Amino acid sequence: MTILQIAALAAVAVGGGAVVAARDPLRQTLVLSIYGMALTMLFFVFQAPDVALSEIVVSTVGLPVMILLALRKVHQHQRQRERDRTQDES
Amino acid sequence: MSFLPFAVAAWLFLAGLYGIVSSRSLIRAILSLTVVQSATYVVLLGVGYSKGGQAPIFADIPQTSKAVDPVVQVLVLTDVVIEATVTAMLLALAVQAHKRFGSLDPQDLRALQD
Amino acid sequence: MVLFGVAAVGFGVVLVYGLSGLPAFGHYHGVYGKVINGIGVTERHATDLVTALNFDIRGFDTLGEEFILFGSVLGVVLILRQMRGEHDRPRQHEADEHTFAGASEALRALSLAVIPAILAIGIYIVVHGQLTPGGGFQGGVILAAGPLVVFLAGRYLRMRIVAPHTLVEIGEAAGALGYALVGLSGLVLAGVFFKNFLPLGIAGHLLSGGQMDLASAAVGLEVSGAFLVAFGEFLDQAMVVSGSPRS
Amino acid sequence: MHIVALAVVVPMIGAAVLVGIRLWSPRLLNDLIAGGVALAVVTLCAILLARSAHHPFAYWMGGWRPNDAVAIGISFSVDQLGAGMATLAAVLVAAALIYSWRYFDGADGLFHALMLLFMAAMAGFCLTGDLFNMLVFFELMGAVAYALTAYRIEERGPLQGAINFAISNSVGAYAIFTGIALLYARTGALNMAQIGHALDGHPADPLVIVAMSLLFIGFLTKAAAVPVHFWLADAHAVAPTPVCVLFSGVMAELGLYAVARLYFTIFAGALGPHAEQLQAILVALGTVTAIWGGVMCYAQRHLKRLLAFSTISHIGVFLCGIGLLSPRGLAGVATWVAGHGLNKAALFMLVGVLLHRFGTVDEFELHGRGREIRVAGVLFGIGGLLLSAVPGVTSFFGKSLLDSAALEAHDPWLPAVFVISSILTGGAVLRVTGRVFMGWGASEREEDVQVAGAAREGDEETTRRDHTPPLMLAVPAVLLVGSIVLGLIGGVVPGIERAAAHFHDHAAYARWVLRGQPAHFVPVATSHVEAFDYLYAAGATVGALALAALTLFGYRLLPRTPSAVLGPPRTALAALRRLHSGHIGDYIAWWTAGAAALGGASLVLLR
Repeated sequence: MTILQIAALAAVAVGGGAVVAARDPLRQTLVLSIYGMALTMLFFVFQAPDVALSEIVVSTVGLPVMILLALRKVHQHQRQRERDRTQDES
Repeated sequence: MSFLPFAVAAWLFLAGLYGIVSSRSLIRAILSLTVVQSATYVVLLGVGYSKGGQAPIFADIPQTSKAVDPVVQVLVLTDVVIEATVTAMLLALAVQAHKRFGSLDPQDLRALQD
Repeated sequence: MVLFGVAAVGFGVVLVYGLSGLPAFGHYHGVYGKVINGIGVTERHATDLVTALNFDIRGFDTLGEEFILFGSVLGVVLILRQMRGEHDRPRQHEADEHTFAGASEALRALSLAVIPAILAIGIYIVVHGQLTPGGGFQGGVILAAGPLVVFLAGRYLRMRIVAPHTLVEIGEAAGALGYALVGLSGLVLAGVFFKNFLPLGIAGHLLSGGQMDLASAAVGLEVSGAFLVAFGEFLDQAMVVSGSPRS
Repeated sequence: MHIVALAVVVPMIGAAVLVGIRLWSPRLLNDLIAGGVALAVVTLCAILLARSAHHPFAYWMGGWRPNDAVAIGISFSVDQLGAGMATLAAVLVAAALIYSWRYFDGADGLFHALMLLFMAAMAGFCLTGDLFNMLVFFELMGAVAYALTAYRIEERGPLQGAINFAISNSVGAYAIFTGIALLYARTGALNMAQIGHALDGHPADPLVIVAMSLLFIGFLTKAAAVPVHFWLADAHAVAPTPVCVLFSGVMAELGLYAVARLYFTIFAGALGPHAEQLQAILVALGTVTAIWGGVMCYAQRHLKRLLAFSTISHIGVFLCGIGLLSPRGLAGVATWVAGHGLNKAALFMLVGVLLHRFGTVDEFELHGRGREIRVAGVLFGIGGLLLSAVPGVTSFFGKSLLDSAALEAHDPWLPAVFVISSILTGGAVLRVTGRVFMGWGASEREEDVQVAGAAREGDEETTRRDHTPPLMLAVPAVLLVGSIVLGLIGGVVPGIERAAAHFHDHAAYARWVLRGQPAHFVPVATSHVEAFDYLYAAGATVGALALAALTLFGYRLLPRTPSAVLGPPRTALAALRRLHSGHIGDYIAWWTAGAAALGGASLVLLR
């Protein structure tokens, strides 16, 4: 096992833990992208360039866009509810 | 040392499960699910790797050179696609659930109870 | 939580116990991979064996995979469809004026200039699947990123013009259908489902590997369509102001 | 036998076409395309069923035949039980599509396309001979099923049900993935026959045992065995009725089919010496599931949830039958699954009729209102009797086979478990028949505190109608007739016994798949139903009737019963209900516990 492989494995182990540990969804999305990068590196050093290419397009283009849009929708919705509530009170 | 990839995989599987169990937000549960899934990538690619092997692409290397197992890579490719699709669908469900329940906390997402 | 703690320890022990039976890392010599590495180039004239497996030898798995993507995107469309009480379309001014904070004119121009490059890379990756890493899936996602950049440049409605719902959805369906038809052509023209029915060409050339190019193109169409449909649905959600009863 | 690929690809093409034209095509065209494709697939599966009767065969995709018994491509390995399951699935999809003709509005092609994909996934899952390909179809089935569960996005129940379903099943799928990786590392193969062949003759070590546990727990998640069953009641109770028909009628059973298929093709050789211990584990799991599901079924007032728990109870019974690991047990399960699938589908359709008419599925709110639709009442009562395996019907023959298989395996108490399950589930449905369609019993649960939350929430229709389309009654009627007579047709039950014996033959499977040798099976002695079986089964039906009657008419006695008698069971039931919390975190904690228990028990007992 080469140093590169060990380093990539360590990065993946830490990254996976960080995704689970992050509490704030926005920060978690960011951590997930970084985790995707770590996985991509791991796939490269495991001699799997096809998989690495897939992982990088999914973890940089595919998922974050959808997660961020979903979060935006949720926040927007939350703000609206709060607005409604303050209107009720006034 | 040669057990390291598989130890990492077991760790990812359990960490992801912990993330789902302890999650107070659906989004966090969904992202933790992708961590569980990434455990399967690590196991599969770890299994197929052979020492000193090249990527199974014979464009620039002679056909007789030693290469890693291509089959597991195809399995992982399928796995990555599944990850993207299942996550997309779960996110859509989460958006819709937030509309109906006004919350993403699994504590509050209970319509049917016994 | 206590239950999970105990269970996780147990499950962890089981997992590690099982995984410890694996051959040591780097010492794997499976017969299947060997056989494939042996026949891929000689019998399929493809230099990227992962693609050869993906679109020919185990092309049937990819059929299932494409339809997982297709079915999930249908699911996203179904789940995010507009219900009564929600506005149909974003209000024109709100949506078109949407910009990411600080998206200056220069940034917009730059983003738009990037698009041709993205599309070129996407197509390159799709058609070189059998030669070098990449193929329909990877290229397809990159292709889907093109119209997305239009949105990042702050033009939501413009993106809708570049990639309208209907067209994208039909493209996706056509891609999925196309991949199924590649398999069916094998049955009709070569006598077995998914059997190669095109000349294999010379290994290393662009049009080598027989049906792989066709399959890869169909997958590229399907994947870029699928991701665009999903992006579009999420975008619509994020842009539409949900109508509460009072507004 | 090229049609074997068509059974999967035709519905896929149909779905793609439906989506491509969905913005223009009228409802009628969608119905015609979907119905036509469904009937075509039924025909294809029936042909496969007939063709594989004596000669199971393998079809290699892309013409990649095995090279010296090393599989290169993906095979569809078609034998009669697999083709039979595919046929059952196709019949139920066709029935559900016909039923939904007059049931839903505004489904604009998406619903039809998803149903066709569901059909393709189930057919592929039953026919494939490749382990990874099986997982691909498992995921396809899952993806489509999550979307269909959430069909009514304006309600809360479907969203919650779909989320719990998707997360639980995805975790199960990742366990399967890991199991496949372990087996691939050991054998270098993905074809089930080849994996099994490679494992033969070696004693099972921890890797093989853990791989088996991971694969089984993954597929049991789909089948909903305790304690990985929690998602099922949430999802099956809220999906649109035509979808419930498929979920309970065949999808859950497919999880068990996979367990049986994997055991007999892959593990039977390696674990053969430990079959008795594995038998104990599976039978224990099945017994707990059968009783748990039965009790929860009886305790429901939300009719769809009641039927969902009855499915869990039956899954438990079937798991016991498979766990006996004998051809006769397998034959009993296969027979019963056929009868149960048609019957459960019909029952869900009848609940759909109530929902369509009255806008609720709450047993007490519907008290006596079902008198308006007598036909439905009669059918529902028949369904309840069939659920208790009344003598002479298909499920009865399955049950008799299971009883004799249990006695052969020296588990004399197992038939009692089957009877308890029959009494509880049959009794619950008969109770509903009495209360809803006859107006018997209490109109509001007087004896009990309000437990069940508003059962109206999560329903798909809330408007009242005064007319029920005859088609909605005709389809369940046909299915019920099928469920009654299937076992009576000459040669069907002996045929299933023969098919089960072939399915059971580990060595022959490897030969006909990998070497293409025609299979030569030893003739099977088929069993006979004795008079005693009739008496015994009649007892179960009488028990179910008595239980229903006791609940309907005996509730007035309750206040006079000393609380010491009622207290403990009530507390236990309340605790059981609390476990079904609807919280996905709890479910995953239970999943982990289930995986740890199955894996741990296997590691300890199978060494």
